[in-house]
Amino acid sequence: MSAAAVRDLDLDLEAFEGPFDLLLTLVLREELELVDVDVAEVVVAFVERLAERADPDLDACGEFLVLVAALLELKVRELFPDAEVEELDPEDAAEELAERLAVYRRFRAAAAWLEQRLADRGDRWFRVGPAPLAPTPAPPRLPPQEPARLAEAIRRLAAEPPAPSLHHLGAFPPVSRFLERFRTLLGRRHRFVFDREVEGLARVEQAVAFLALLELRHAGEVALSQPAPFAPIVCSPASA
Amino acid sequence: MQPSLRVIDNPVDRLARTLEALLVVAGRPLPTAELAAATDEEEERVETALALLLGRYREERSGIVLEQVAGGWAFRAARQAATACERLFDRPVARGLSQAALETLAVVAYLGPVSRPEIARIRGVAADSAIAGLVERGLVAEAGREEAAGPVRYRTTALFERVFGLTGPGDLPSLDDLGGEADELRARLEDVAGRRGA
Amino acid sequence: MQPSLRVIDNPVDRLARTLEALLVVAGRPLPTAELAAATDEEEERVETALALLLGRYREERSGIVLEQVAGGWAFRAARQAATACERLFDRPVARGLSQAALETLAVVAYLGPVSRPEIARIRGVAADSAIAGLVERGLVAEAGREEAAGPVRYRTTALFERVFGLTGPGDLPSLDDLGGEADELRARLEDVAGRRGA
Repeated sequence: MSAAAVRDLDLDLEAFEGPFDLLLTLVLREELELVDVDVAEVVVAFVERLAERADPDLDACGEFLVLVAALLELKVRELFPDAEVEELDPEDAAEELAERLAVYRRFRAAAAWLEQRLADRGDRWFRVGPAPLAPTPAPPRLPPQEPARLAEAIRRLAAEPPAPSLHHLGAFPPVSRFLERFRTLLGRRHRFVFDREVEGLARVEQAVAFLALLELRHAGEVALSQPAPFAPIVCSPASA
Repeated sequence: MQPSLRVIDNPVDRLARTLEALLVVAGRPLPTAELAAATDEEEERVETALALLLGRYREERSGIVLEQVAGGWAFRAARQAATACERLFDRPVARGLSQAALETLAVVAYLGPVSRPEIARIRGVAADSAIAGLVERGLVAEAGREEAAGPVRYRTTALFERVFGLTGPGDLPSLDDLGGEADELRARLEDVAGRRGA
Repeated sequence: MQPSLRVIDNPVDRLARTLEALLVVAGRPLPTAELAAATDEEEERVETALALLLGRYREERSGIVLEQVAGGWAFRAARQAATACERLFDRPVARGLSQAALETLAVVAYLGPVSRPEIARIRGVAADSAIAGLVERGLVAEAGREEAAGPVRYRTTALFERVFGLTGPGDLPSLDDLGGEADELRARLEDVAGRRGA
């Protein structure tokens, strides 16, 4: 199951029958009362699908977690409209969900446009590549080059990658990115503080980073310690 | 395939013959400026000659059709010959583009130059194999790195424009016109959030 | 480029139009038998239509010339357009090296002999087209395989040394700050590439 397939996850609930994607759309359009939707059933459907696979797709899991978390947040807001919940701004949660869907939908529509365009032009054939009796072009001649450019190119390849970009707030980062990063940190520093590593990241990114951390813990690659609830999480190699 | 009364040899006609010669051997659409440089003529005169050729090489009238595509001029087969072309040729560039490939292509076409991680973030799936396939087909190409140490970025190619029959990048429909329901959806949502937040 | 009296649409003329369409799309000369198969016609009728086309697409009369060569039928440019063709194809493409080419070349120069998968790992991008371009330019050549079943490896050439003004393989600018030994450099590049993400 890929992350895109998460949206196509088939649901058979009491209040709704169809793909997950449609469920989200109907909820956001207020054509379906979230109060009537059993979110646990959605989770069960996903876990069942996941169980069919030998190796779970982390990106799909992450995608699902983010969407379901947003759904739950909306549902809580609906059930307890007057409750004060710190940090959780319903506007943000809903906006985040809608933004992600909206952007993806646009590009899916663009893909459909391209596909149609291709079909419309199916009866127009043209040559790709040189004509059979075309003159053979002279091999490209290269003027003298500076050797220093070669060293520059290697330095560019050896340069430390930039910190993860922050300008895609609300977009979904692949879990693998954090897996790689944490593994490298463990290899180099032996110990790091999770909270410090995700400081300044968007909430979605922090959630995905945490998922990556849990996965490393599950795989026995990291030992976690937290002196007190809500205190910073200290990560160190499991063997150390 | 036209019979003719006699061979006309005025200068524009002569230029038109040179242009058709260039177009029949070229491996890609040729911009007017390039045609002018190769023939050592003013662009304006090249355009006059091209207009002449457009009248001659058009559907119904000729098996060879002149079209303006991908920022230049190129010959293609008349639609009448599509069935024969299908029997004889293969279409390795556009055949069997998967949904994943089309979505990735759309992201690169609209946002390019764009890197693999950026594409993955929009589609919610790793874009590696889709990108590799598109590069192999020649629809997408590398466009350098944004920052020294950043990931390689990608852009669509002239072949992409040719295959999809676009005269240039501006030929794509505006992204705002696509997936219109999303806006409606968001407005609705903001409305809801506003009421709840109040 | 011929003016014409009217559009004629008898069957042979229609066949001739389909043939010219096939010939303008083909990337190789097409034998009569293949043209007949593609158009679903008798070879004899195809030959009649080709004779018609030979009259139309000939020197003096047209910029596009139909020619029968060893492998079959193909269009070429008229002699009248020889100078323009030369300008179009031989215009000195003082194209420099793209970033992709330069990076690939640098990896081969410093770490070579090195295989395609290794280059791809270090650059974080498939190296096929970059390698092919460098081989075509003669800057890089195959250097055998490390193991019998292993991938082909590449090294830089004498032309590479000439173009970059190097006296020999040891003459490359020093990269001591990145770890002098090739193995150390390789490990460092692979580590960074892993973190840069795909």
